Amino acid sequence: MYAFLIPLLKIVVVMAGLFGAVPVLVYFERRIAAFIQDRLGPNRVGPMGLFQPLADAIKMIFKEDIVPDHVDRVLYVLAPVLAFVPPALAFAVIPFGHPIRLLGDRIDLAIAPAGMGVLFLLAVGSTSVYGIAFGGWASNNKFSLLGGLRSSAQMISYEIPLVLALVAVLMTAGTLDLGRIVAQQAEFHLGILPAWNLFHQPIAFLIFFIAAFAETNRLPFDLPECEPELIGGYHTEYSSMKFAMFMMGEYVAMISMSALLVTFFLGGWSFPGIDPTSTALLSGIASVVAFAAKVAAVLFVFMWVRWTLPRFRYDQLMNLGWKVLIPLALLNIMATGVVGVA
Amino acid sequence: MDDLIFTAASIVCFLSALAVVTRKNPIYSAVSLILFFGGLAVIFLLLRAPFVAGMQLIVYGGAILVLFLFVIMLLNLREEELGKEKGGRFKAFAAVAAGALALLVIVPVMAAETARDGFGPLASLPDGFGSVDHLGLALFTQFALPFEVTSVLLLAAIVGSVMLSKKHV
Amino acid sequence: MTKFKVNGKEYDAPAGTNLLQFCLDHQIYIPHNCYHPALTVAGNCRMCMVKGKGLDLRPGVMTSCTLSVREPGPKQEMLEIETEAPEVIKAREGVLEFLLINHPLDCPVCDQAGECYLQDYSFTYGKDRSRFVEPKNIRHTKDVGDHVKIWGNRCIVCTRCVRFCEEVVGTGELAVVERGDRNVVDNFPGLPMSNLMSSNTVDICPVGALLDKEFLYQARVWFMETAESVCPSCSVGCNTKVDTYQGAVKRFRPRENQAVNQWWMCDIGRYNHKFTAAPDRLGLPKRRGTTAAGAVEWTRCSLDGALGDVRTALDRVVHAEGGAAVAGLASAWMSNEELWLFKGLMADMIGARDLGLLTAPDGVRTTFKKGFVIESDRNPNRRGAAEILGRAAAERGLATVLDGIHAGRIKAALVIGGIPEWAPPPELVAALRKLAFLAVVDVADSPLAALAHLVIPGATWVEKDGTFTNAQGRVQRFTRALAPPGVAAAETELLQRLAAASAAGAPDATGAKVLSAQSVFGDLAARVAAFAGLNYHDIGTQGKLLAGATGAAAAAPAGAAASGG
Amino acid sequence: MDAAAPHDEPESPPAGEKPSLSEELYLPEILKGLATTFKHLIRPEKFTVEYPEKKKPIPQNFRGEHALKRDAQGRVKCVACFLCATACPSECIHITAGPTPPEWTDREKYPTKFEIDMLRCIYCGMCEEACPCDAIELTSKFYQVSETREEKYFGKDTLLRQPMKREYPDQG
Repeated sequence: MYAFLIPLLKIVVVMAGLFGAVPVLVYFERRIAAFIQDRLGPNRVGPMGLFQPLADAIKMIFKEDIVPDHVDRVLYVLAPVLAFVPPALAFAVIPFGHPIRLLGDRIDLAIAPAGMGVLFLLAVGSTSVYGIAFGGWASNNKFSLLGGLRSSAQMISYEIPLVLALVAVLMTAGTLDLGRIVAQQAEFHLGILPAWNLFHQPIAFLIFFIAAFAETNRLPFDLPECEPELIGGYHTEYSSMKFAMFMMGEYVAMISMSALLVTFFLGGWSFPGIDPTSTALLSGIASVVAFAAKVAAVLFVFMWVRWTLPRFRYDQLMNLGWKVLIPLALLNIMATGVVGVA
Repeated sequence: MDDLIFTAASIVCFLSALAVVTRKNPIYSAVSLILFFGGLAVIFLLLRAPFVAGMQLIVYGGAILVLFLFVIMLLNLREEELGKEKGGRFKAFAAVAAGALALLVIVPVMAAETARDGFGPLASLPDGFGSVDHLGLALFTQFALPFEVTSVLLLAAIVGSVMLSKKHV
Repeated sequence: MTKFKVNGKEYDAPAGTNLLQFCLDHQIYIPHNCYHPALTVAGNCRMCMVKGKGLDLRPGVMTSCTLSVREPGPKQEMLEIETEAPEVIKAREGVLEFLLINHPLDCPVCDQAGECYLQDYSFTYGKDRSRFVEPKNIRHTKDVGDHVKIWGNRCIVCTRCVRFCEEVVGTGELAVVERGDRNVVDNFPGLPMSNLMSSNTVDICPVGALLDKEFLYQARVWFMETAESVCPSCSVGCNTKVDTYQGAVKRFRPRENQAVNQWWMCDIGRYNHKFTAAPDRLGLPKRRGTTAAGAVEWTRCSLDGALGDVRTALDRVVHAEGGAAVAGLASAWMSNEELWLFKGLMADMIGARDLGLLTAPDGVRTTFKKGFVIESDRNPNRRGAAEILGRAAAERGLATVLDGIHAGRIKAALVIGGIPEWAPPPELVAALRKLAFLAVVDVADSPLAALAHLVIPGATWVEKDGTFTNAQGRVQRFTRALAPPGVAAAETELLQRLAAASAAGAPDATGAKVLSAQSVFGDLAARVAAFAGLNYHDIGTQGKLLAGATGAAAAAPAGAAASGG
Repeated sequence: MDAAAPHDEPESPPAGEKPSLSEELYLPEILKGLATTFKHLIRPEKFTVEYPEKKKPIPQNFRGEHALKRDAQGRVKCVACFLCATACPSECIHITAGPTPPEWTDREKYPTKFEIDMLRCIYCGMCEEACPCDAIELTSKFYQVSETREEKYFGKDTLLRQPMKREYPDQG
């Protein structure tokens, strides 16, 4: 009974944190966008507009849920779910704190600490394209279809450099266990410099970072839904909560990607001052806070970049992916191998 | 627990595989195929082969089927373009052919398995079976030649398709 | 023929031809106010200045309306004029400046704006400001007749109206009173301009001095749409223009046709349009029923349903009791095409034996000094009805039908072609009341419609295309200026859909292909001897005479007016 | 430039300056851009005018809702000449003219009805230009809210009630 309760509790806490973060992110996205453009942004609902996401959510819930006549109903309804579930699933294996000992039991601060965690991430990540592709096709609308197809092509293309970048990291780490990857990064070089993979694998970090933007369809790679060309892209025909689920899927994907980036390159939950070998509750909480803070910082960069860079053209996007990132990632793997052998 | 999961995964696999060949709309066939690969990945996991399971999803579920869908969606066949159902004779022939193919798989498996002590538990596996290290070692030592030959074959296929699709070289 | 030159180009014309009229007829425009081809030349507006030489003319500019073509004497040069020479332009500018001295600058509120000679000339020859600083003369604004009001300030004393009343009407109510710069048109004391042609003075007034009291402030002329039509108010068939604005008839104007109405139309016809926008116009078919209490109750129904029911009812009576039990009454207000379709439907398809013609009662025949006539026959197409339905049916058909009803022989009837604002004779009402089935196609809720079991809305002549045959035997076209109200349709369409409604009674008449008036007229011309050789297109704007018609029965032909043009 | 390029790359840079190495690498330039946007992010002054509380001054020649002007005696100035309706490109002015009451000695024609379909109006101001009596004017009123379409069909009363340009409180 007790053994069953702990994972359940972890699931509830993590998912609640995840979904709770989405409206906060929406709020910050709007405020940051406004500030960067010398505007004020939402500041009417509640103090400093803090209840704006609540108003948005209520609006979304009460909007009429339209299913157009000409759509393929099964896939049309399935698509928002598929867009939303895979990014959320990724959190199943991400360690968000070091293990703690509670009531005499050792508890890993990850929902399912699996030895093959990276494989699981990649498998789940590879299915995230379907939500958008189905949404685009099922809408039975040429703009949606084009958006969906662009998105699938973009995601497959950028998945390759993403995985190749990770391969280099895995080569240095020598394991597929995310917990161990993080634990390795908790050490220090020369006593001060944290042993983050960012410093071991700067090129892999850069490739992963760029590919992460493309994988989450964020600007400057938001071609599947670029308004001047495709109206709304794959979610043109969606309304109400179905539309909201696409939006939430996008933000959850952003959080997952940031979490992965933090886990693989920025030392995960580790932070100078936190003893990785400790199993104390307080230290555990500190590690969770460190993890969240890092993720938040990466999320800020996501937004910051969005309001700085213009959108790529589709051929430029493909050129960057296939002609620059993939060869670069392959070279990186080779270099890593050579250094590792030497 | 394993039996329960295996039963569920097999049912999913069976039904989705059936749907792949019975759906008229190719999109639904492809969707069913994705579902089938999902079930297959679960069965691989049960067989203590997580790497193969992962690859199953990443390569087949995530990449190849997306390309399938790409083509189907771009063609975007409408009801009338799909044409009429083929006649009963064609279907009967297809069923017979499929049955024969199934026998080709089932008979050797049954023969091989019953030659040993039936469907026993997978307890007797060596430690680390199916892990990346294990697989990597096997591929790059014992099976290095077949592995490299296969990669050359794939390379030839890639070069060939590029040749075919380019109008003038 | 005499040779002369205009702007260096040589022309030929009979001696005595008015030079201004000749230039106007040959696309050489010379501005003019007081000249009108129907009236004697007054030469008082001084706008039609040209530079002339030759003959015994003194050098300089002179009015072209007073010049006529003459053979030069033995020592004289050929007559030669220039219409756009610099001194001519200067003279016109000067004249215009004088005309505008006392003319108010009230174009925005003047109803003539848009069709005002003075406005046009000011645009071409006027200065943008007046050099005249003294206060303008104020003259009277008053009613001068039943339909006409004068704004003395705007009058340029061209005397067109005075000459019109004198020469064309022969009553001479108007005169120029006062002297010098206080000159203005007025009627003789105690003699209001109440002749039946008085409203024509509004048309010929070149400025906004004489205006129509009924059209006053109704619409700006540039907003109106114009259709060429024919007046139905008497059998002369004056050619008219129908001006409409925002889907309503605003005014009628005469259209020149020397063989019929010269330039004019009478006040009776001109003001006979109010029924087109009357509140009792029918827009939807209606069916008579009875309430539980026994009172009459009308229910609206669809046009298809009503037409199908009419056809079914008539066919049923013919089937049960033979063609003698069904009668059809058309009116002399229907076009030739409608009468032809009516005859085809009732006599040939349904098999009715008796057809009759309804006519508006006769009025008084009036002849004016210069030959313009108002006929006593107040129907536009009695001649056409006689040719198409046959003389017997047109003259005695109605009596036969009434007798048949009273004798109990006729059980059902179709009455079509409502005469607007017409009081049907009591004996007709009494007879129709006896019928087992009566269908009425009318434009308004008339006494006849009140008797009907089914009422179908028709169109007035401004709402459809067609031809009338006037008393001379001249076939003249009128064109659609407006859409009929509601689902009402031209009788040509209603009759064709009645014909298409199946005899079995299925109320489906929607799919029927409806021929245009032009096509129906083609059929008519091919099948009725009197119309042989006529063609809808060739009728044109001036009409064509029936085969064998002399054209003598109406207005005196243009002979009397020929001196003008 | 090689005129006979076998295929033209869409992203080929325009003839002229060759991009420098840092521009070709993108990354330094992107970082520069990020620095710029960050400066704006932390910049305190913003351009937003918080509308209902603060209002921007409306320029003198702003074209808002129409007003019909009154003369010294408070009567409508319009003489129903239809020139505004004639000039109107969207045909949204509907006037019905009529003779003035007998006590109006200065003119004989005035609008018995004067309606503007504000939903059709494009606020071009041609009516104002065309008016010979300066009777119609486009005011500075721009907050045009109504709950029904009928309310946007302004009649003579509504138009006569509109504030005049110079009386408008927001006028600087």
